[in-house]
Amino acid sequence: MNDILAQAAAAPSNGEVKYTLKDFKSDQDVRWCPGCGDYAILAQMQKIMPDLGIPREKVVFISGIGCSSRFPYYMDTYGFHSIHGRAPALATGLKIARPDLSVWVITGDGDGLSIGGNHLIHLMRRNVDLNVLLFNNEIYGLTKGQYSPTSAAGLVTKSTPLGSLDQPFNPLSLVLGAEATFVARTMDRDLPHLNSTLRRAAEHRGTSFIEIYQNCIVFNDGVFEEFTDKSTRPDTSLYLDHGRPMLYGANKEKGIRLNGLKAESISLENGQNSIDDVTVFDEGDRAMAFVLSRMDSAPGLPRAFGVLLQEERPRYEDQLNDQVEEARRRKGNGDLQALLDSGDVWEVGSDAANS
Amino acid sequence: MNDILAQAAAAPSNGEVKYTLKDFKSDQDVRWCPGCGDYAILAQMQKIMPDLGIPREKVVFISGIGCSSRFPYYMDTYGFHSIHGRAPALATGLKIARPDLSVWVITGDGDGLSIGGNHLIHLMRRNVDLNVLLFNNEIYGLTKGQYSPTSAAGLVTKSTPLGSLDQPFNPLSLVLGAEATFVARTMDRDLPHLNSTLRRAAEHRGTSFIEIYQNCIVFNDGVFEEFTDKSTRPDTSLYLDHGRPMLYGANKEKGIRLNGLKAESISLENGQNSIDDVTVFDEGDRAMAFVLSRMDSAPGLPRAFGVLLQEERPRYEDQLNDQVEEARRRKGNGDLQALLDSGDVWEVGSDAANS
Amino acid sequence: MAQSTVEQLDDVTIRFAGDSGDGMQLTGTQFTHTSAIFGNDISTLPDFPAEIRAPQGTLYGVSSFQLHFGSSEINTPGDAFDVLVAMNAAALKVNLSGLRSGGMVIANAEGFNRKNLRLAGYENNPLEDSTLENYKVFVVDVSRLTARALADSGLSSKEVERTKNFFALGMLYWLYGRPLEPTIRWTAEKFAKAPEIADANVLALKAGWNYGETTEIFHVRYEVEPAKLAPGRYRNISGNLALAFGIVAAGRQSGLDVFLGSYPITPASDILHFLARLKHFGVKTFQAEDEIAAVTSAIGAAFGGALAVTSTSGPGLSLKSEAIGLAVMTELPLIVIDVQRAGPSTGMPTKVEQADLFQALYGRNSEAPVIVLAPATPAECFDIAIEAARLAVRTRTPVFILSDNYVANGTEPWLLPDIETLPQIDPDFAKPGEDFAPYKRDPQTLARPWALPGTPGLEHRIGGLEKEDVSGNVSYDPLNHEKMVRLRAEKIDRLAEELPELKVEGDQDGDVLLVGWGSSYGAIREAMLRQRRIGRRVGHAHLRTLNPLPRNLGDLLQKFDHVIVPELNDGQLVNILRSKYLTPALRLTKIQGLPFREQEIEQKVNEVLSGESHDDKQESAVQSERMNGHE
Amino acid sequence: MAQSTVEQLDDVTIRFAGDSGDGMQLTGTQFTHTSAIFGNDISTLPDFPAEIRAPQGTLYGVSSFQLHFGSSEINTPGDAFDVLVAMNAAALKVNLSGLRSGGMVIANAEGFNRKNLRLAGYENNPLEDSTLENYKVFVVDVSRLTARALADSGLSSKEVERTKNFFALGMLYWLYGRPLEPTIRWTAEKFAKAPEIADANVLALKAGWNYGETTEIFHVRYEVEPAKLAPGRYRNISGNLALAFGIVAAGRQSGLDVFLGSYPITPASDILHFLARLKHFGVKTFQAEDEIAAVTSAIGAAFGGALAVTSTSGPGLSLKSEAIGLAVMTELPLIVIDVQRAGPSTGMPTKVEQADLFQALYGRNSEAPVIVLAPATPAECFDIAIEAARLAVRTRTPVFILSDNYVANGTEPWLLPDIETLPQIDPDFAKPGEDFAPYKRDPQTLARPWALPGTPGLEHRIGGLEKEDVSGNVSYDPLNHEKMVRLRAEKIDRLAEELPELKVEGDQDGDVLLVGWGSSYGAIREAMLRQRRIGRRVGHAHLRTLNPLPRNLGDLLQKFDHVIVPELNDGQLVNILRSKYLTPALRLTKIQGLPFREQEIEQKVNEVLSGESHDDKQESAVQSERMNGHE
Ligand SMILES: Cc1ncc(C[n+]2csc(CCOP(=O)(O)OP(=O)(O)O)c2C)c(N)n1
Ligand SMILES: Cc1ncc(C[n+]2csc(CCOP(=O)(O)OP(=O)(O)O)c2C)c(N)n1
Ligand code: SF4
Ligand code: SF4
Ligand SMILES: [Mg+2]
Ligand SMILES: [Mg+2]
Repeated sequence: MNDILAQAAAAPSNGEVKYTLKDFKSDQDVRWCPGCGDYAILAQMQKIMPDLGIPREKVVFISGIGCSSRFPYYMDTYGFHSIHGRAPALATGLKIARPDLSVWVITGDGDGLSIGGNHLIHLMRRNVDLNVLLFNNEIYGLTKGQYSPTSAAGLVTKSTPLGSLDQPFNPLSLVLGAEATFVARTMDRDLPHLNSTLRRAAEHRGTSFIEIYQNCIVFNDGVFEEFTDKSTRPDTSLYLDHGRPMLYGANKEKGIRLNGLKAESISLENGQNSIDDVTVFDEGDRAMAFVLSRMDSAPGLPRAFGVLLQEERPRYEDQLNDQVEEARRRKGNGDLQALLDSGDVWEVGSDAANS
Repeated sequence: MNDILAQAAAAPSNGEVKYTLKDFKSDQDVRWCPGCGDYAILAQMQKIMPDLGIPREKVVFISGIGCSSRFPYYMDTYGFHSIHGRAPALATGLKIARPDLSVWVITGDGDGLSIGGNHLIHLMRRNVDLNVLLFNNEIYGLTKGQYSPTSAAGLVTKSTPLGSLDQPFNPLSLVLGAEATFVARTMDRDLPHLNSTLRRAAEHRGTSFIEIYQNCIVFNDGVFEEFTDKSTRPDTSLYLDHGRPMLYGANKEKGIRLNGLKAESISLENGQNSIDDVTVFDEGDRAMAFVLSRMDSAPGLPRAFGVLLQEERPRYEDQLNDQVEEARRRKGNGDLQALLDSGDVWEVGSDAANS
Repeated sequence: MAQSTVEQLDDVTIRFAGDSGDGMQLTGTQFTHTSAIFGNDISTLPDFPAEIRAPQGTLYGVSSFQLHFGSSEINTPGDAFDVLVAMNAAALKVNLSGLRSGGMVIANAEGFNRKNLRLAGYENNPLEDSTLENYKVFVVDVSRLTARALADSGLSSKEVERTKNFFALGMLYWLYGRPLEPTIRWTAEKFAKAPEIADANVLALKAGWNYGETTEIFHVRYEVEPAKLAPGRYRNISGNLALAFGIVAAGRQSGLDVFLGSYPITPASDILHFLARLKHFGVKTFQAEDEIAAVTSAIGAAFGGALAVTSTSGPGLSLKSEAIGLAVMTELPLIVIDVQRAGPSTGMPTKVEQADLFQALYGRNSEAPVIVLAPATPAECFDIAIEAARLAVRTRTPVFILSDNYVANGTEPWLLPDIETLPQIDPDFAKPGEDFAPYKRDPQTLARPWALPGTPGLEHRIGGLEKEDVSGNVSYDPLNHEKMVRLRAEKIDRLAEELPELKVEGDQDGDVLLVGWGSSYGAIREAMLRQRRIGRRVGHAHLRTLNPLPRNLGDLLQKFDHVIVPELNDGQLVNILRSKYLTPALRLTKIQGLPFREQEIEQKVNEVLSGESHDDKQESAVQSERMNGHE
Repeated sequence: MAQSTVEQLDDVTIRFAGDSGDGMQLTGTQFTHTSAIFGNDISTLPDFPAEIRAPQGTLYGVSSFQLHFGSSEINTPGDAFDVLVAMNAAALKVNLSGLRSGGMVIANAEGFNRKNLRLAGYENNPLEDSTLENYKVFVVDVSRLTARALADSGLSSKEVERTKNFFALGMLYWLYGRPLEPTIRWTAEKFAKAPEIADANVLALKAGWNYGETTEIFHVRYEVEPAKLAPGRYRNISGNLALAFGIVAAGRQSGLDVFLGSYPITPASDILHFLARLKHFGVKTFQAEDEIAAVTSAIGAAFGGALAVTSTSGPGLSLKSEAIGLAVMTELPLIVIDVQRAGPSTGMPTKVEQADLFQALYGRNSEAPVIVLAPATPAECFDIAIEAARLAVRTRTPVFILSDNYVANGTEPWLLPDIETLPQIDPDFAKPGEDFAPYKRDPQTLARPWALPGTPGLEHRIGGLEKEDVSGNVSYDPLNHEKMVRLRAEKIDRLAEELPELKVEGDQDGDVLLVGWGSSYGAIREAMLRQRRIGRRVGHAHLRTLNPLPRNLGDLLQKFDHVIVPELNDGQLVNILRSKYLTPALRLTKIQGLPFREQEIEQKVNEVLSGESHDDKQESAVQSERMNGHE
C-alpha cells in the first residue's frame, strides 16, 4: 500500500477530536422544498455522527439520483453523488477497496428499488458493511411526481393518470427474501426513533437496511400521516423491541400475537388476554420479521417500526481480506518478477541466431 | 387494430388441431453438452405443449443469454433469444401488447438472478401473465464456469479460485419477498414432477415462477445429486401437495411440523407423533411458503419441491386493458383530429395579413 | 387618463422573471397565447430551476420565460430581450445581462426589500444606484397595488399575493395593446371550480391594465401588428406534446397500437405523461423499472406487432445501448426518442445540448447502424414522429428522434394539419401461407418480413446472434456475417435514394453555407436572413435526416466558398461532413446549456468572410479563456 | 528406417483441426511451445466453437489451432496454411479452403468412417475421391496405431483414445525436426498425480515420432532454423494473460492495490480468472451482478484510491456507458478493458472484430472524452496495461484498452522484461494540509487532485452534475460548463504533446502509407514488408494511442501518395483521419469475424497503385455480392 493511502487508511490523526453537530454541516445551501421530510433525516444524521466516534474523514456518503440523493452535499464528510440506482454498487467497490471507512448509502424508493433494485438485493446477500438508508416517499420526487415501486396501487400520478397498476414492493419483505442481515424501518417524524435506528444501523457489522418513511410535501403529501400523526400513531404503529412483548396502542393496551404463521391483534383490555398472550419479539428470527413485514397489507394490524431483523454473518470485505492474507501466507507476498518468469520460459542466447 | 394484427390476435385458425410432441420440435440441432439437464426440461416442455390446448402459433418462448437460453431455438413456436438478463422485460412488453399470447420466459441462475435480477423481481410484483422457468444449475454454464448468485458459498470456480464469498440467493425466498403469486420448484431428473409443475404454471393466471434444478454436467456436476438421486431423494426432498400433511421419507415416515414459525422434522415411527402432528400444507399461505423455502439452509430438513405458493391477483395486462376500455367508455374512441384541435386554438383568416 | 404615444414595432422580446413561486411560466404562457390569437408569430423559451421548490428569493430559485413575438417571421425566442419583468432582486441579478442596452426593466418594488436584496447578493438596491443607468426603469409596487385591488375579494393575503403575476401581465397587455379576453376565458375555465380565485385573477389582470392606462408612468405604448401567417387553425405547441401527438397520429396512420416503454427522466418525462393520458386511443404506456426494461419491453411489443416507442434523455440512452443493438440485429421497427440535455453524466439536466448525435449513431457495440432524425422546431416534432414511424416500419430498423430540451419545452404556433392529409403507413405484416423466411428481404427496401406471433405457419425464432441470410438461423459463417453487416447498413443507405433531396434556404450558392440540425434551426435561419439583408450570399441547409444523409448534400457543399456547421456540442455533425465529403467545413460550437443566439452565428460568418477565422478545435461561440490550470 | 530428404524452409504454417474433444488446442500449444524453445519466432490463432461441448463429429464442433513459425520475423499466424492435420471429416470440411494449393493433408483414417462422413455432410469419402487432388495427402490410422502402442498401458480404451492427439503431435515433431523433451517435461508436470496418464501420452508421442521415422509415408522432412530473436528469457503469452500481468505490474509500479470489478463475458473472462488467482499480490477481484455494478464498483474503488479496472467485451461495454460518463465527470482514474468481439448485439461471441472504436470514443451521452489505447500484439498487452494505468493516474480520466479476441487468445513469444526497468507511476495523492479544492487542476496536466477518503481536512463531495471549476460545487453557469467541457477534452489533447511521436516502419515516404491499429498489426506489417520486397515504397504507421492521436500523424500522412487504413470494421479510424486531417485516406474493411490475411492488404495496395481502387463505402477485403434481396 502506498504511504499516503496507508496513512489515509490508518488510525486517524484526529480520532480524539470531539465533534459537534456543526462539524458535519457542509457549506452548501440545502435545496430541498421547504417542509420536505429530508430535512429531519439530515438533522438526525448530523446529530448522531459526533457520537459514533468515527473521525469525520473516515465517513463517506454515497448516493444515486433523486431528491434524497442530494444528501451527501450537505454532510461535511467525503461524499459521492453518483448515478441513478448505482450507489450500492459504487459503495461496494469503495468498501472492498477501503474497509477502514464508514460508508453510508443514501437512496430513494425509485433510486433504490426501481432502477437500482438489483444492486440493492445483491448487496443484501453479500453483506458488505454498508449502511443503506432508503428514503421512501412512495413517489419520484426529483422528476416531479411519477409513481414509484412503493406507490400504493391505484395512485394517480403524472405517469398514471388513471391510477397505478402495479402491486407495490414491500421493501422489508423484499430485503428479507434477499438475505439481508439488518432490516429496520423508521420515519422522518419520530426523531428519537429515527435517531436510535440510525445508531443501531451504524453498530451492525454487515449491510444495514433502513426504510425511512419520508414525506414529500409536494407530490405525495401525507401518505404516511396515519403513522406519523401523533393522534393516530399509537394505534397504527408497532414499535419493536427485542425480547419484549409486541405491545402498541396509546396505553400499550393492544398486542400482537403470532398464531402459527398469522399475526393477530389482541386486546389486553377485554379481560380475555394477558400480556403473556402477546408474542415476544425476537429480532433474530427472519420468519418472524417476514410475518411482521406482511402486516403492512393486512387491514386492522399496525405497521412495524424498529429493527425487524439483526443477524450476524461474515462480512464480504472481511472474507476477501482473509483470502488475500491466506494467499499471502501460502504463496508469499506477490513477487512480480517471479510471476512473469513462471510458466515455460526459455532462453535465447546472444548468439541464438548462429546456434 | 390492423386487420392482420387482429387476425393474429383473434381466435386461431387451427385451434382444433391436435398436436403431438413432434409438432413442437424445431428443425434446429440441439447443441447442449451431451448429458446436460436441459434436454430433459426441453423434452417435458414439448410433451406438455400439445395438452395445453394452445395453438402453436400463439406460443412464444423468450430467453436471455446462457446455455439454458438457447431453449427457444428448439421449440417450433415463436421465439426470441434476446440479451442477457432482459427476457422478463422483453416478455412484459410483448404480453402487454399481445395479451392473447402464451408467453414463456426461459432464464438461468445467472441470466435471471444476476444481471436480470431487477426485471425478475419487478415482474413478480406486476403479475404479468408470464411463465418463468429459471434453470438453476448454480453456475454460469455458457461462459464456462464462473460462480453464480445461487452457487454455494465457498464454491471454487474459475472466478473464485479460493472459494466464493457471497451468501447465495434463495430464489424462492427472493420471489416470495417480491410479491410473486406463483412459486414452485422442481428438477430435471423427476420427469413426472417436472411435467405436472409446468402444467400448473401454465394454468396460473399471473406470473408463474418455477425454479428448476438442472444439472450442468460440465461445470457443476452432481450439485443436486442428493435431491435427484433416487436413493437419497426420499430423505432429502419434500414434495408439497396442497391440503395434505407434509410427509416425506421412503415410506412417508417423516413429516414437517411448523412449530410456530419454525419448521421441524418429526418421525412418525417413534411412537411419539402421529400424522395429525404433521402440518397440512397450504399453498395459499405466503408466510408458510417463506418458512418452507428457508428449510434449504437448515440442516436436517428436506428441501421443498412443488408449488409453494399460488395466489390470485389481478394481472397487469388485464388491468391495463381495463383502463383502455374505461377510457374509451368515458372519452369515446380516440379522435385524432379532435385531439389536435384541443386546447387553445385560433383561426388565421386568408386575409390575416391585412386585418 | 395618461397621454401616451404609440410606437409601431416589428418585433419585441420580453422576459418574465421571478421566483419559482411567482408564476412566471404561467404569465409567459398567457402572453404567448394571447399574442398568438392576436396574430403574431411567436417563439418561446422557458427556463426553470432544477430544484423542485427552491427557497424563495434565491438566485438559483429564479424562474423565467422569454418570448419573442412579431409581425413578420419569428425564428428564435430572441437574443437580447427588450423588456425584463423582474419580480424580485434575484430575477434582476440573474437576467440583467441578457437585456439589450436601452431596454426596459419593469420591477416589482416589494421584491427588492432588504431580505430579497441580501438573498440576491446585492449590497445596494440596484433600483436606486447606478446599476440600471443604461436602461429605462419602471418600478411598480405590484404587490401593494394588487392587494389594494383585491381588498374586498375576501381572499387570504397569501392567495392575493399569488395573483400579482396577473397584475404584471395586465400592465404588459396594456403596454403592447393585447386583448384581455383570451386570458379571462382561460382563467374562467381553469378555475371553474373556484370562481373566487378566477375572479381575483381577472381583477388583478384588469388592475394591471388600468394601472397602465391611468398612471403616467409609461409614456409610450407599442403596437406589433399581426404576422402574415398562412391561413388556417393554429395552436401553440411544445416539442414534447407534438411528439406525443405525432406518435398517436402514426398509430392511426399505420393501424398499429402504440406501445411506449419509458422511464421518467428530465426533459423527456412529459412524453410519457402526455401519452399516458391517451389510453382511449389504444395507447399503452408502461413505466418500466429502468431504461433497459423500457427499451426491451418496447422491443417485445414490436415483436408482437405494436408501434413501439421508447423515450428518454442522454443518460437513459446510454443504458439502452445494448438493447438497441438487439433491435438492429433482430430488425424490428422501434422508435427511440432522445430529448437531449447537457452532459456528460448527469450534467445539467434542465439545460439544452445537441451532443448525443455521436451516441445515437455510434453508441453501441460493433456496427449497428440506425436511422437518425432531428426536429428543427417544436411543431415539426409532429411530422418527425410520423416520419420516424414510417421509416421504422418500412425498414424494420430502429429510428432515433433527436429532440432536445429547447425544442421539447419551447413553443410555437402550429398550423393544425388536416389529418386526412397525413401519410399512410403500411405495416405489411407477413401473411399466413406466404413463402416465408425470417430474413428473406424485400428486394426494394431490403426489409425483412414482420411476422407476428399468432400468425399460423410463420413460427420462427430470432435473436441477437448473427443470422444466416434468408433463413435467419444462427450463423458463424464469415462471408455471411460480412454480408449481413453490410445489408443492415445498406437498408438505411438506400433510403437516401427515396427520401427527398435537401433544399437550401436562402442563396443556392455563394459565400457561406450554414449547415445545421435540430433546434438551432431558428437561430441559423435568422442569421442567414440577416446576412442576406446586408448583401452576403448565404444559404442554410438544415438536416432533418442525419442518417442517411440527403443524397445531394455533397453537391450542395460544393456550391459555397465556406461551410459553417453551428452545433451545440464540440463538433459532431461537422466531423461527419468532413470525413464523408472531405470538405473543409468549419465548426462553430457552443456548449453552455443554452441555445445559439443568432448573433453568435452572424459573428462567425463575419469572421470567416473577413478571413479572421480558421478552423480550429478551440473555435467556439464564446472563446473560453486559455486553460492553464487557473493559477 | 525411411530414407527421407531434408528440405530447408523459412517458415511453415500448420493448422491442427479436430473435434472439440480431440485436444487440438493442447496439441497446438505444445507444438508452439516446443518451437519457441527451439528458437523460432511464432504466432498462433486458436479457434474454437461457441458451444461448450458440441456433439462429436459435427461441423460446428470443430476446434482448430493454427500456428506459424519461422526462422525470420513472424508477424501473423499465416494466411493459407501449409499443413492441415484433420482428425476427422468435419475438420477437413471446415478447414480445407484455407489450405494452400499443393499443401499437405494429414488425416486420421478413423475420423473418416461412415458416421463421421455423414455428420460432416460428405457423400463420399474425400480421402478417396478427387476432393484432395490438389494436395499431398497422408492418411494415417492414428487411432489404431495409438491403441497398438498403448496396448500394454492398462488404460481403458477411452483413455487411450484421448492420447491420439499426442501421436499426431509426435508425427509432426518428426516431420519438422522438433525435440520431444519439452513436451515430455510438460506432460510429467501436468500429470504428476496420474503418472500412468503421463506415461501413456509420452508413449503416444514417441509412437508418432517413430511412425514418421520408420514408415516410408513421408518422403521429405523439413527444417526451420531458429530465428534471430533478441537475446533474453522468453515465454509464450496470450493477450489476456499479458493484460493481467500488466495490471499487476502497474499496481506494483504505482504502489496502488489493484481492484477489478468485472462480469464474465467471452472473450474477456480470462482476465478476471487470471487476476482472481493473484490475491497474494493484494489484487481484489469482484465478480459483480452485472456490468453496471462491475464498472461502478471500480469507480468506487478508484474514489478510495485503488488502481481500478473493469474488463468486458462489446455488449458489456454498452451497459457501462453511463457509468463511464460519471468517471469522466468525476475525473477519476479508471482502466476499461474491452476485448472486442464480432457484433452487433450478441453477434458472434468467439470471433474477432475491431468495431468498438466508435463506441469507446463516443458511446456515452454528451461530450465525454476518454483516452483510448490498443495493443498490437499479445505481448504488447503488458506494456499497454502499464501505460493505461500511468495515463489514467496522470490525467484522472478513464483509459480504454481496446483489445480483441485475436490478440486476447493468440500467443507469441515474449521477451520477459526486467521489472526494475518498468516505468514508475506516481499517484500523487492530495496531502493533508495542502491548499486543496476538488477541481483545482495541476497546471501542467490539468489533472484534478486525487484526495482519498481518510485524509483529514480534505473532505469533499463529487458527483455527476456539472462542477464549478476549482471548487467542484454544482454549477449551472453557462460559461463554466463550456470551460469544463473543454478542460476535460484538453486534458487528453495535451497528452499528445508529451507522448512520443509516431514512428513509421518501412519507408518514411513514398507510395502508400498503411495506417492500422490493434491486432491487425502483424498482417499489415507483413504486407508492408512484402510490398517493399517487390520494390514498392510502403510505410506502416500503427496507432497504439487512438485518443489522443500522435501529434505528428498529420505530417506523416502528407508524405505518401496514398493512405490506406485496414480495419476489421466498416471504417472507423479511417473516418476520424479523414475528418481530422481532411486527407483522402482509403478504407480497407473486413467484417468476417476473422483477422486480416496479409494478402488481402497487399491486394488492396496493388489495386490502389494500379489505379483500380477508389474510395468507396462498398470497398471491402472481400467484395460482398450485390445486395438485391436474393431473388
Ligand atoms: C439513468 C437515469 N434515469 C432516469 C433519471 C431521472 N431520475 C432522476 S431521480 C429519479 C427518481 C427519483 O425518485 P426517488 O429515488 O424516489 O427519489 P426522490 O426524488 O423521491 O427522493 C429519476 C427517475 C436519471 N437521473 N438517470
Ligand atoms: C451483457 C452481457 N454480459 C455478459 C454476457 C456473458 N454471459 C452469457 S451467458 C452468461 C451467464 C450464463 O449463466 P446462466 O444464466 O446461469 O445460464 P447457463 O449457461 O448456466 O444456463 C454470461 C455471463 C453476455 N452475453 N452479455
Ligand atoms: S419534491 Fe418532495 S421529496 Fe423532493 S425535495 Fe420536494 S418535498 Fe422533498
Ligand atoms: S455447460 Fe453445463 S449447462 Fe451448459 S450445455 Fe453444457 S452441461 Fe448444460
Ligand atoms: Mg421517492
Ligand atoms: Mg446457470
